[in-house]
Amino acid sequence: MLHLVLFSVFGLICVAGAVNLLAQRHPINSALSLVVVMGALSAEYLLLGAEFVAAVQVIVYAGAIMVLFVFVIMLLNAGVEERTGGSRVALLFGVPGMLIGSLLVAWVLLHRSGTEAVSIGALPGPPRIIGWLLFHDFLLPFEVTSILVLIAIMGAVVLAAKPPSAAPPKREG
Amino acid sequence: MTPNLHLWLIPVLPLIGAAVNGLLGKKFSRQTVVGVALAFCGAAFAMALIVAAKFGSLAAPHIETLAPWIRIGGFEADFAFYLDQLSLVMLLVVTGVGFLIHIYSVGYMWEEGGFYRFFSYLNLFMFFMLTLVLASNYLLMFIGWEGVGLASYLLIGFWFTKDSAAAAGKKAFIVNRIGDFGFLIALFLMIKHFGSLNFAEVFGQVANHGTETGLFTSIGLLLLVGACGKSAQIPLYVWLPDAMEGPTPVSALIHAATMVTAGVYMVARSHVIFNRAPDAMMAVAMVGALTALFAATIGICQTDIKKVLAYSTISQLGYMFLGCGVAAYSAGIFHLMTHAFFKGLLFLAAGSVIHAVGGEQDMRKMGGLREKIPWTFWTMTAATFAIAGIPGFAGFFSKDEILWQAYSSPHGSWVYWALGVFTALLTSFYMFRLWFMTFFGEYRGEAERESHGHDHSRAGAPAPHGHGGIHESPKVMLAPLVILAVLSVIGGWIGIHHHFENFLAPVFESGAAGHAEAGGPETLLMGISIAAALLGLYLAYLLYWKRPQLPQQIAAGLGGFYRAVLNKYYVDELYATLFVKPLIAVSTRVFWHGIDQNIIDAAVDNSAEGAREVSDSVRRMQSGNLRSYAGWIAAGAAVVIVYMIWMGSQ
Amino acid sequence: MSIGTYILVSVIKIVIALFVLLTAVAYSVWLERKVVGHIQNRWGPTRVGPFGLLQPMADGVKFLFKEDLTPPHVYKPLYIAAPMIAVIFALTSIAVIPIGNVVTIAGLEIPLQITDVNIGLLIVLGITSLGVYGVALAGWSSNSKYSLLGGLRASAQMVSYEIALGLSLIGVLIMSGSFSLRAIVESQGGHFWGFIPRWNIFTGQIVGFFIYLIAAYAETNRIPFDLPEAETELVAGYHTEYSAMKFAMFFMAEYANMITVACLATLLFFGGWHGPIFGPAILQALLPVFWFVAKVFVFLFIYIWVRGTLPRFRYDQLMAFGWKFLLPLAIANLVVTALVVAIRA
Amino acid sequence: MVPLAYYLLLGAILFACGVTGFLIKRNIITIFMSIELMLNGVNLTFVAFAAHWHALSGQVFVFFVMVVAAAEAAVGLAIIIAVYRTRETLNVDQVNLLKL
Repeated sequence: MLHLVLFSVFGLICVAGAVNLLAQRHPINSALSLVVVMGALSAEYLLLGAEFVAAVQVIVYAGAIMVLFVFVIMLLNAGVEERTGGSRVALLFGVPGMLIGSLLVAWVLLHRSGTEAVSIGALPGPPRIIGWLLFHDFLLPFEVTSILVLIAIMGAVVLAAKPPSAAPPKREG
Repeated sequence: MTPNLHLWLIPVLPLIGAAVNGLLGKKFSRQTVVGVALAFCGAAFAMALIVAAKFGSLAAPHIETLAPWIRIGGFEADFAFYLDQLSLVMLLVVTGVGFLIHIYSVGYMWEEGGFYRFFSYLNLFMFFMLTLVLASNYLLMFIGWEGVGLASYLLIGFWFTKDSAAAAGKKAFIVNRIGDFGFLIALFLMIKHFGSLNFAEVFGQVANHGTETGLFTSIGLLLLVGACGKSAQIPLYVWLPDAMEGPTPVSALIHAATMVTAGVYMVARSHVIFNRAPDAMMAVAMVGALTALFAATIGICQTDIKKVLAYSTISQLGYMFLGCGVAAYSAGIFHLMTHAFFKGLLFLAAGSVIHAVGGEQDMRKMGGLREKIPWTFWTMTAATFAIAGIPGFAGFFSKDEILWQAYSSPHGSWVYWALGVFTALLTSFYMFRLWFMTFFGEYRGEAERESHGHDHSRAGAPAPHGHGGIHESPKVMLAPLVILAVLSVIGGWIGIHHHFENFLAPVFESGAAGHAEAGGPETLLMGISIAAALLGLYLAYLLYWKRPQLPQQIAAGLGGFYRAVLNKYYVDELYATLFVKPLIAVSTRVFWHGIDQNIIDAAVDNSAEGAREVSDSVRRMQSGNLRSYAGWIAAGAAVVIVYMIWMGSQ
Repeated sequence: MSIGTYILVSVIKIVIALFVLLTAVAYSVWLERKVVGHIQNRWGPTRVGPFGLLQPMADGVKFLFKEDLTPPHVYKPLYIAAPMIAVIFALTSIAVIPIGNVVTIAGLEIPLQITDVNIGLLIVLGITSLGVYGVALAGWSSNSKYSLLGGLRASAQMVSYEIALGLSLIGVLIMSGSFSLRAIVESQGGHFWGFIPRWNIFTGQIVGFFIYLIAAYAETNRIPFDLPEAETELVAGYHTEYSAMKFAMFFMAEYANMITVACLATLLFFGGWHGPIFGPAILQALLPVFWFVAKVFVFLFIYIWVRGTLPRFRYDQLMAFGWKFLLPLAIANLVVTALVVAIRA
Repeated sequence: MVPLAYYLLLGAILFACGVTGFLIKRNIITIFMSIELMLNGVNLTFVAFAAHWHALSGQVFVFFVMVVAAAEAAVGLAIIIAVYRTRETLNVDQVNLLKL
């Protein structure tokens, strides 16, 4: 019972945050909503027993990635979203498609999947075992991912660095 | 356990030389280019000598497999090399003569542009020729076969800025392709019926087959077509005279001594098949005999020194085919070897003459060179005597052997013999004609040119020397001449008492002993052929030394026939009318305008047009708006989800 | 322990911890002013109470009663929320920090810690990494160029140094094999040869310790890394536009963070509450707490000492130092530690 | 006791919100955040399935997703900065040169 209550509370926070992300017109509000979603998700992970994942979720997602977003929003001084004429395709095909897809998935999840319940703290994920998995069963993906990160870092540096010729940015029509 | 001789090194060494010179030669000095080319070619020759020295202790045939090449199902073709008495002889001839001609080329080509290119091609030719000779299956042989064609094409067109050279190169290549077509079909037949192209397996199966004339005759005839192309036999000989556009050492090496004999080698190699296909064999003999005669008659009237030698080559190749055609393979190969010596020498000496008179090739403008270029004269004399069949010289032994076999062999007949002897008379005549016109009498060229180039200088690529006048060639050119002259004299002596034939006997599974005691008729026939040779000498002496005005009178008397011979019987024109023009017409109308433009191009154009039209309507999807793209993705994902759920509910 | 008792004990612990922490914050401000005063050859606060000991009270009262200015053109919701975020995250991290052994009071075994979770260290790291939002949002929502620059600097600096900080801690984690702060402290019990304590700093983590200390100074925006508030350049950086209680919150957050950092340094590198234990039972119960507090005090003193001594870095120097020196050094330390542990195992 | 389906449903809702955000938001940074939202939804299903099947690999996958998300954020934000430098806008409707 307690489990269900906690799940519902944090789940509602999640959904509220997600909806708020959509509703807000200023990107910084959206970013903070997303931080809230991530915090609540971290709590959901704790409920599932994945304490290490929960901690890393907070540290990496909320504490680093989202800080980066906020940083960029501040750097570019992003303002309130403009109301420009959107894409008809997105509204005519995308949104209905998304709705159909999610409704179908929801229907399937509620009717087709079994009713097995997950108990609180169902699968503790101690860091020691996760580390063991990472460095044994998933060694190759791990190394590949590390190379990916290295490339991403270099790419980000190259992309964001000002071009050496200090030519003024071109204004295109 | 047979010793590993590393046979693969023999072809690969020149290949390395070709690669080094071809890729880096542009930066090298001439000395370096020469060093590289001679080193690798000489190394191949040395290897060949080592192999020859060890040959006695080998169990022939000796097969070495370097690496697997094609292995599909039961069919196998490997990079494997096959060494027996036949390929050993070819190996020595190719590397030996090739090496000498390399040395000669150093002097001959020294002033030319594209020096490195020339030696790279020459080494490349050596690689392919050695591959051809050493191959242990028809497929590898075919690679070499095609490769020498390529090298020949490149070298004929060496002065590619000259139209006639480029055209001659193309002609050689295309005519050769016709022959290769026959060769290829023969290979397909072999694969179909024997499931293999390895000499050992094919011949083993053929030997077990007994006489099944249809199949063997077709394979034999098709192989003959291939051989005709490569060895310039009727009807595919037309490319060889034109091939004289190439530099003279090339003519000597490729178009006299080695490549053109590949056909003979191939026929001899396939003797197992021919032995069981008498009809094909008869075709070989007839082609050979007719070509010999036909080319000899043309040779009589030619005035270009190299053209004379070219027709002489065709004629001599005819002899070799005649030899093979009467199952006297060892005689054919014997003539192949001596021919390599004296014809190589003739070309080299002719090159030396051309060099001396400053690029002139017309014999009517030579004369009296005997005193001025004595070394060239004496070596040329040895070669002329050899080819004319004067007793004691190399050509005599081999030609006589062929003539005797043509008469006495079970496959032979007196007709072949008669044609052969008449051809011998003609050969002797036109060779001595060349000899007299070039070296005797008065010098008929323009007096003391200030500068001269080589045989291509007429085409406007002059290579002026600092020294004028008629002069002897440098030592680097004379040394090969002398060596080959010695070989032209003594090269035939190994044929005495059938030594050579006995050496090759294990290959051709023929008893050589049968001929040994047939003394009476052989001596008689020998006498007749000697007489023919001497008669030719006398006639040439009469016409071109004693009474030089006589040839014009005879020519005038013969009228139309003379003109026909002078114009090579209008064969080129005939081919142009019969094949080339219709082919061009058909290609233009049907293949170009019809198929290519209306079907292939139209298909491409229309599909492009169609794609463009479809794109015109679809490209609105690509609005450049990120959210539109996202919309499409979402819609697509929805479709996938619907499909998956629908499939899952089935 | 019944659920009721559990909640009761927890509430009591929370109240005590908060009270102690806030007092400590207040008096570390006093300490700072006093020490820096002496370093600069001044007296520091002297008027309010003996040695100015009542100065924090006076400050608090002043903050409470000053007018709370809200400049125009600020983005109000975040302007108000930012100091709260800062102070909340600063105070929360104390929850998992143990200050002593398990003691038995009235038959109940009570750990001197609000809660012991087995990923305690990660929680501290997570909470401190969230603390940057307070600074960044304050800078942005003030709608002032100084504040914005301060906020930008703070977020970039904290994200950068967090990496070095985390990596320096992993060495300790490898040595102790646990994320639980209590377990980490317990793994440092005992002595070498009877007198050198088995603290992590003496077992090879001295490099890690200094990396941690430097990175932590940057994380708490203290001199020599106080670029976000560099008063000579940015007036007061991210809290330029704040006044009264909101400003006080930032102040509290900064000092609370300092205390957290000092606690962590003590726990991870200096053996936590380990120290000579002697005397009667009551003393034996209290001595560990004393040792802990003493060590934390030393670290706070060093903080202040550094502030009074070192000049401020330039911003590019700060970044270059963090990425090009500290980070590689931290990685090297990690690799060496891992190798040593692996070889010993 | 919470049925597994609830967790999955929560993940699906988050994912759907992300998709919707991608479709309706105009600010490129917000769109980027929508992507992060989708990734988070997926992560939740990973952890839920890990608990359901008692396989820790599910949790390991979450780490990979996080690392990829971090890399993506670094590169993506750098691209956004570069785009902003040349186009001086963050509105995706106005960044539409790549067409036709």
